[in-house]
Amino acid sequence: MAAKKRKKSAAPKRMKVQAHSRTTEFTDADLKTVEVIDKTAKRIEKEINRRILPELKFPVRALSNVTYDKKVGYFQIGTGTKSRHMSVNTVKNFAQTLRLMAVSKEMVENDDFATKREAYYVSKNWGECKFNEQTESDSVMDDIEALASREGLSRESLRYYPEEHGGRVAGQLTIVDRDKRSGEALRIDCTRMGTGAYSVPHSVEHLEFETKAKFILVIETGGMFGRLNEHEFWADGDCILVEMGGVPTRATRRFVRRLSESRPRKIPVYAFVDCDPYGIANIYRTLKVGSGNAAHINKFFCVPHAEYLGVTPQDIIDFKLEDACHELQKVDIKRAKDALKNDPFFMSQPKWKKAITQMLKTGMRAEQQALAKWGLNFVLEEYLPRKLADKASFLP
Amino acid sequence: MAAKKRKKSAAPKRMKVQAHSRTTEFTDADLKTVEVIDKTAKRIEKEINRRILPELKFPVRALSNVTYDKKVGYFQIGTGTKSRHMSVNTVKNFAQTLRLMAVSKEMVENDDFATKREAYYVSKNWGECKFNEQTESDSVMDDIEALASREGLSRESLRYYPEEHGGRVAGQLTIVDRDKRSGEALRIDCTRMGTGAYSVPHSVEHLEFETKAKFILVIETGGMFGRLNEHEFWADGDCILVEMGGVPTRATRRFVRRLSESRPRKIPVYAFVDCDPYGIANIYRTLKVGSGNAAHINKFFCVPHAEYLGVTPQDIIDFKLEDACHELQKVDIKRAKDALKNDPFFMSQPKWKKAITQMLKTGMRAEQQALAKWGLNFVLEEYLPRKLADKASFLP
Amino acid sequence: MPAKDTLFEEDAIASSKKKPAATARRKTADQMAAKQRDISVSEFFTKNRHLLGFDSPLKSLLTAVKEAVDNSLDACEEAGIVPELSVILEQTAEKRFKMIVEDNGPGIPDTHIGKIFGKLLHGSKFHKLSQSRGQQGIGISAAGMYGQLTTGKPMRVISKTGKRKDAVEIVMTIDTASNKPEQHSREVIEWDKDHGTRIEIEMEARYQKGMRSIDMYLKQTAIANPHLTLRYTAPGEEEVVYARNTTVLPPETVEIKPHPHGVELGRLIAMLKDTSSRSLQGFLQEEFCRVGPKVAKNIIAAAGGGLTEKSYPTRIARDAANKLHDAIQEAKISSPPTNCIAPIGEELIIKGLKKEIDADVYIAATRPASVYRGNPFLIEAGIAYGKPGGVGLEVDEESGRIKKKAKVDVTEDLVGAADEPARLLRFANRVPLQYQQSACAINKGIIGTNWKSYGLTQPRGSLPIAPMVIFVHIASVWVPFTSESKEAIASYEEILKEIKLALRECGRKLGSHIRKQKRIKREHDKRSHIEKYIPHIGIALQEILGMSDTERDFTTDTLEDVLHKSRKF
Amino acid sequence: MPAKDTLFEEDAIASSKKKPAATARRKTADQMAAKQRDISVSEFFTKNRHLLGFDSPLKSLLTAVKEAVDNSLDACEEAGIVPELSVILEQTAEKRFKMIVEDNGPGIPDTHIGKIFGKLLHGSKFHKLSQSRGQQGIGISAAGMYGQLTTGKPMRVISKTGKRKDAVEIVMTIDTASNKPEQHSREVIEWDKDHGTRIEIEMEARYQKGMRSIDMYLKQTAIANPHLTLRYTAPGEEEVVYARNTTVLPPETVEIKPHPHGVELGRLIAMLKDTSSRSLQGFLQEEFCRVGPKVAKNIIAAAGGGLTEKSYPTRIARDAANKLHDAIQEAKISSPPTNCIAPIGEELIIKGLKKEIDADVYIAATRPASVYRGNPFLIEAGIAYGKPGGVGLEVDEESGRIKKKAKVDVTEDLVGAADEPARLLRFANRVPLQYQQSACAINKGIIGTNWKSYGLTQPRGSLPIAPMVIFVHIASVWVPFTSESKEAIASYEEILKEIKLALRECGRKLGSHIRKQKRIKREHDKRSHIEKYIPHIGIALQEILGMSDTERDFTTDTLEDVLHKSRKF
Repeated sequence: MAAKKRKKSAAPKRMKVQAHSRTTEFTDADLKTVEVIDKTAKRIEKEINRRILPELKFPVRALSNVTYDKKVGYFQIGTGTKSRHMSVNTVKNFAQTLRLMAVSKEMVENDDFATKREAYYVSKNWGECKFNEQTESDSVMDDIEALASREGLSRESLRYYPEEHGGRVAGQLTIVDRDKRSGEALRIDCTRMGTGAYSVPHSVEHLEFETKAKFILVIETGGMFGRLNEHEFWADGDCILVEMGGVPTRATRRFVRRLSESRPRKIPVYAFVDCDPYGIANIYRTLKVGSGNAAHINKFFCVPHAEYLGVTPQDIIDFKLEDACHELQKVDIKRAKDALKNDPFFMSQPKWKKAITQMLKTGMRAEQQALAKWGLNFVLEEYLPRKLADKASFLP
Repeated sequence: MAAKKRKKSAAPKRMKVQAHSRTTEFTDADLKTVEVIDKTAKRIEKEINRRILPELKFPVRALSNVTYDKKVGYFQIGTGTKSRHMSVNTVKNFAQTLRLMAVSKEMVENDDFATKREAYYVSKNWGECKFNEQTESDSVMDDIEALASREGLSRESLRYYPEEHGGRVAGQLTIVDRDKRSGEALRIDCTRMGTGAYSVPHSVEHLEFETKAKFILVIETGGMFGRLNEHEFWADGDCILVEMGGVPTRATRRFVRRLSESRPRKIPVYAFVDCDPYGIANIYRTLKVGSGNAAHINKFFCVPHAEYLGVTPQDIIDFKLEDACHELQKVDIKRAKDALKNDPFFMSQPKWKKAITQMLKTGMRAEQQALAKWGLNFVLEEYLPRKLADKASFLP
Repeated sequence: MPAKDTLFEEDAIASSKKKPAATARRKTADQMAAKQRDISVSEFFTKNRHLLGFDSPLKSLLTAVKEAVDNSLDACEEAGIVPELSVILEQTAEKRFKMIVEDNGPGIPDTHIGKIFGKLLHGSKFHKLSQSRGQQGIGISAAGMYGQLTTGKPMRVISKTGKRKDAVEIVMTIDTASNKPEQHSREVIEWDKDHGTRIEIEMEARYQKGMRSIDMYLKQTAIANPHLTLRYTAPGEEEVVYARNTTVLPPETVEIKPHPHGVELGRLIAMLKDTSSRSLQGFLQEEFCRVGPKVAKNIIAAAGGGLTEKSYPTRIARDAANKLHDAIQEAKISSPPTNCIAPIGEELIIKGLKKEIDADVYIAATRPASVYRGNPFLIEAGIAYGKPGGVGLEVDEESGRIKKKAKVDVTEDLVGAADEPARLLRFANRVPLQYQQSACAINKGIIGTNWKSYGLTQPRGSLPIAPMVIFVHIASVWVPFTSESKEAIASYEEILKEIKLALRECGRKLGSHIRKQKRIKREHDKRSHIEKYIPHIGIALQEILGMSDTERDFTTDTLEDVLHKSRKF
Repeated sequence: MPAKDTLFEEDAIASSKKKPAATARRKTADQMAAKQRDISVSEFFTKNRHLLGFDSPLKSLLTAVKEAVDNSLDACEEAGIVPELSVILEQTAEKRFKMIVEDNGPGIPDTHIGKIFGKLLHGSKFHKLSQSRGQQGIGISAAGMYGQLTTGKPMRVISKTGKRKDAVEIVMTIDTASNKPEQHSREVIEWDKDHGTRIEIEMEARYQKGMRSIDMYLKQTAIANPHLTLRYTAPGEEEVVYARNTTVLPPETVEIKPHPHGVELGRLIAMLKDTSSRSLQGFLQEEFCRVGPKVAKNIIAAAGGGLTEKSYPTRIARDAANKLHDAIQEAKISSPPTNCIAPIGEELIIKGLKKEIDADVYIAATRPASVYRGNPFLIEAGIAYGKPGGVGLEVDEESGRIKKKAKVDVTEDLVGAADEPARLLRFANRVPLQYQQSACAINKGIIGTNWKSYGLTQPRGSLPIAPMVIFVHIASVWVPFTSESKEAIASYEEILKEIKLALRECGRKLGSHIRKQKRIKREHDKRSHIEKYIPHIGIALQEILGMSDTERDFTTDTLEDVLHKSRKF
């Protein structure tokens, strides 16, 4: 019997995305994606048949092609474009780019998706054209993403999702999703998750939101999220809690962005992270203005109206946390100095310059949990109410 | 105004757990916890007043005091006990142990909890008795946990929760939680989470379950969980999906354990992980039999009736995944050999011995995602149905 | 006895009652002076034999073979004979070997045999400024002395100076106390050679293969001396023959006078005092090389201090000599003549390398002569690059893993693997250097050369990583070794510079070879690239645009054609 | 001319038409032999002066000072005079220094001055088997030769052998061609000393401070010779005085005969031939140390081969000598007498260390004598541990960070910081060794010692990390240096073993000191421990059990009492 099985498994020869056939309607993004892919392929075919060596144009993804405009509020990719001409050296890259685009089109048509890792494995059926390392397929995907971003499409529109899923959500929010098979609306009430929480999916483009919350509190650590959720801080504060778990994933950032813009007037977003250069210059900065080396996607993912609630360097003094602090490490100091000297976002914000300078001077960093020094629930009974009552103490 | 603020913050002097006063009833575990702490403190006080140097007794947490009994199905802590007598060298440790126990009692009384990190910060208000590093407080906590485990109490009963939260859940399951303030029952239907999912909280002791699922599929990677969830595999398979995200956290393991035992007849648990020594000897082994160096908690956390669905070394051949495999690295080979030579669980299972030997012989490992070589949805259309139809191909 | 000292002695007694002996031993200056004695050079080196390379049984055997072979080669070349040598090693006891070296050289008149083999610091080459292998007149006598010291056995020398002359066998030892030979027997014997010398020494020794073995030494000697035929019998093995592939002897070198640059002040003063010249001008022209009337006049004018062309050399005061010395250092003087140095030459280096090393490409460069401390010297370098049989890595067919080839004897296969450091062959006056590589100027010169610019890998401060043998030869009338055991070249700035220049010349040629190889490989890769990937562009376009197979094939054919054509420009 | 060679020569012409000169140069054996000449030792070492430590201007000055100071100390001690030396360095030109060394030694009769300072390989110490600083009779003459070579200036020697004798000043150079002194002038002068010698040499040189400086050399000399008073004037600086803190001279050493173990076969045969003993038994007893009638008889019996006690030494054949040699090696013979070696002694090592190094604890160990290659030697070691002023690390008050103290001159503050490797002071016969530390047996012995077991940190294959100075002295009748420049001790197994044993003795004492320190610290920690933590036990019990403050205080007081009492047992 085992022998019989083995025979059966010999069947598949060529990769074919065999998803459930699509039941849902094509979204605008879907139509746009198919259009962009078709347009690109068509142009290439035409050029070849006119005996012209085809080319692909990508935005330059270097820091030199990144701008920060205080008014826009996030790192933007510039107009710099690089052309990749078909040549002996680029033919492999061309083939892989086009094949990944073909897979993308097929996934849209089947309403399917692939993680970056899966896309890498899909190529294993391409013979000589396959990727040898996931870094190779990631890099080609970054190119396609950059190309599509020019047309207002994100990688998620292309149906390539990152491996990492999003953070957790609880509070004054109902999320409206749709059952993939029946098309029925699914309403998820985030006040009714108990001690658990709603976990953000890979892609959030299709979600709709119903909320009257006053603000969204994005929280660095799972531990702090757990405390605020179990004590139903969202009820007292009339807010939505989102856990980032370190530097927020694309899905979490996009979720916060879409959620905060789901009402005519944007919902305020307050970040509550550790008072250290990593919390400030990596976690908060990424949430708010995105990152310089992925500038082509920031327009989808960053939350330019986010504000920094705390912990601020001044909080350490105001809440007497000095003896629950740790010394800044070399890497911290380097990161802080780098922010002051090279980061256009911090450089454009005098308040941040002052705060970071203050941190460097005292040489101290404090975690969110340091507030537990004054009692486990000091954070929700004292700290957050006092901070929320004085928004002037926030940093931009 | 800022000056005024600072004055206000100078108030708290002695740590006090100032939680919302308890609204819920004391559970049996809560009563037992208070009893154990009181009993211990009482005994110590008595001994001191009789001018006897008090002692604390802990189960020995060394591998030498761990047994594996195939019938029990998990690593158990033995009867080895170490006494810690009060002496000049141990006085600090005694003080810290007792203070952490006092905090524990206070948290039970207030229905509160602390992460390990928070507990570390709470100590910052203990003056000279404070912990200097979290490793110190973790180690004292491990001692208390071991002591309490003798009485059938887990660390969660003591109200110390790990930082890491649990994995995600979707499928044929309704979770019943309770609103902390109103005591109202909250019913969370995991078939109605859309592309999102239910996220397991730090502590799951209070959860109840309603389910008719045929089995629980625990999945190694978030990417695979996302695929099976979005395609509603739980509907076709009539099952519950649980994401582990690598080695499962305590909360996830406890969740699966409690869920699988929530019906009179245990719900089968099938593990779907990468076919590599890490997936087998770390992820699956931890899920099923626990770990040797935390044997005192295994009785709460492991899932002894779990089975290994795949990917098995034989699957690589049966499903022709050879060219989507990677070579075993040195560390893989070491880990596999170690399992064969030193791990009482694998050593007691001839099928596992054969499978691991096979893997070592071919020198190949395969990820779950490698199945994408045959198409993105091959895993749910071909692989899982065929495997589920032939449970003899599972490994114990 | 001065009062002060007595006082000290009393103190001494007071403070160390346990050592009363301290007072009883005073010696006077006369007593002490009377004990001063001369020390014989042989005694000195017997006690300090490690200075001469006889520190261990393993190294001693190599040193002895080297000294004998070097002497034979020098003698043959000086006599204009194309050398034919035989080296035989025989094990005579557990820790004893007998070394027999025989040549077809001019032979040694039997009256001289004793001094040549039985007296340290006796030789023909020390006082000449000309290139030869041996230099100090110590080597072979020291080997005999070591043999005698460790086995008690005398050495045996046979020599014959011509067809009609007698072959004489002499058995002798060295009297170390007087540094004089002691002849045990002298016999006329039958010898089937027209002329030549044979030396036999038995000694405590150990024999081993490897990079520092006698085998390696002889192989390297064969490389640096392509005119030499050498028969070698290792202990318990068959004879192997390194056959010559040229009969051209190295050009004869002539003696030269010292070059003015680098003559120290003290030496200059001594020369002024000893000269037979009667004018300063004459002195400069006659006692130095490269000094003509014009240069001499310039020097004297620059010196000033009352010196004129006619100053009488022996009457020049020290201050004036000092000024003269300064002026000499400043003066522009051409490099010393090169006819005192015999380079191997680029052609013969390549012949030598080809003869003994299998490689893909051979390169050589000979630099013009230069000078350090008044001694002319010359650097030449050679490279054997690439491994015709592959670079020592092969792929295991079953596992697909790269595995190293089994190691072969380094003497058999000198070119290392692609991931190993280049191997060095160091030579001083055609003599291989095998020890103390890291202390040697040649090693430093190679490390100090930027091999990356020639397309090789080179970790910081290390030898380049490549399947490559680097040959460097320093030829000089006086090779500056770091120690008397002649193992490493001292790092004089001028020498280091020349080594680097020679390597740079080789490196440039190597670089263009490597670039060419890479170009060929790239060209091949590109062709197969096109054939591999264009079909996939077809598949992708077909999938996206829903083309028919015919449309697809037309497009791919067109693309292939256009792409191939584009490469012509 | 033999036919065969002619053939070769024709080949040679045929194959290298460009080099017709190749045929014109043939020399005969007689012509070649006629050119053999003796080489003077001075000539040899002039060309190879790097072998003697004169490789650079920096090192040459140090070497010259060393040679002069060593000779002075040897002379004083041999004459039983507590030494008082003065060393003066004067800069005379940009690259020139004059060295002046003066002692209160016995002086040198003026007829001997020439040979002692103007002839290499002339000395009183070479033929003796006894301990002294100088050994080879090369050093000071080489310094003079170097001065003469680089500046052209002669050396100046003043000597006076007693109160009533004349002080004589001699100006002289060395004739290198003949290795003979050349006296320029001799004058009787006034000198305000009862006896002593003064030497002045001017040379090309450079002066620098640091671990390898002359300053460091003199400081170390003061440590190893606590009976020496030394006045030192560095170039352009004030005089500093290293004052003696003992007047005990090192015990006088006696000459010894060779020890039988380690006498090589060849040497044995030579001794058998040269002896005046008329029986083998007599020979063994008279020519060697530690051989009495019983040992001699045992050796002869073990040798066999027809040898008897009465065998006539000069008639013993080589085979029999061979057996005799084997038997000697096997025989059990006591270690050589130690009176040929003068250890500094544990007491004086500690005095010396205390005098010049500030530390917390001083330890010393002197081993019994041992033997390598027939030469007795003895190892002693010392340790200065700890830094009274702190370990070189201090805490910045503002930032709370640890920062290193500003570096001070190593000569001022020898003990390093707590995170630096221990510093080594190496001595051979009381002479400091400053170069080639890594090649030295002392370094290897320290690395090979397990310092971890004495409570120190020690990275694998490295020196221990500690605020510590390690002193190691080898005293021997013949110190085996790795080169003639006397910079590193050769790693004979026996020597390494003794070094390790001496270090182990010191290490054990150091270990118990460190343990004691730790114990004191622990004791203090424990007391404060109890006071710190017991109140917290009270707080916890009160919180859990809801005790009153009185109950709580009663419990904590009881606990504190019980706990303090428990510590008595």
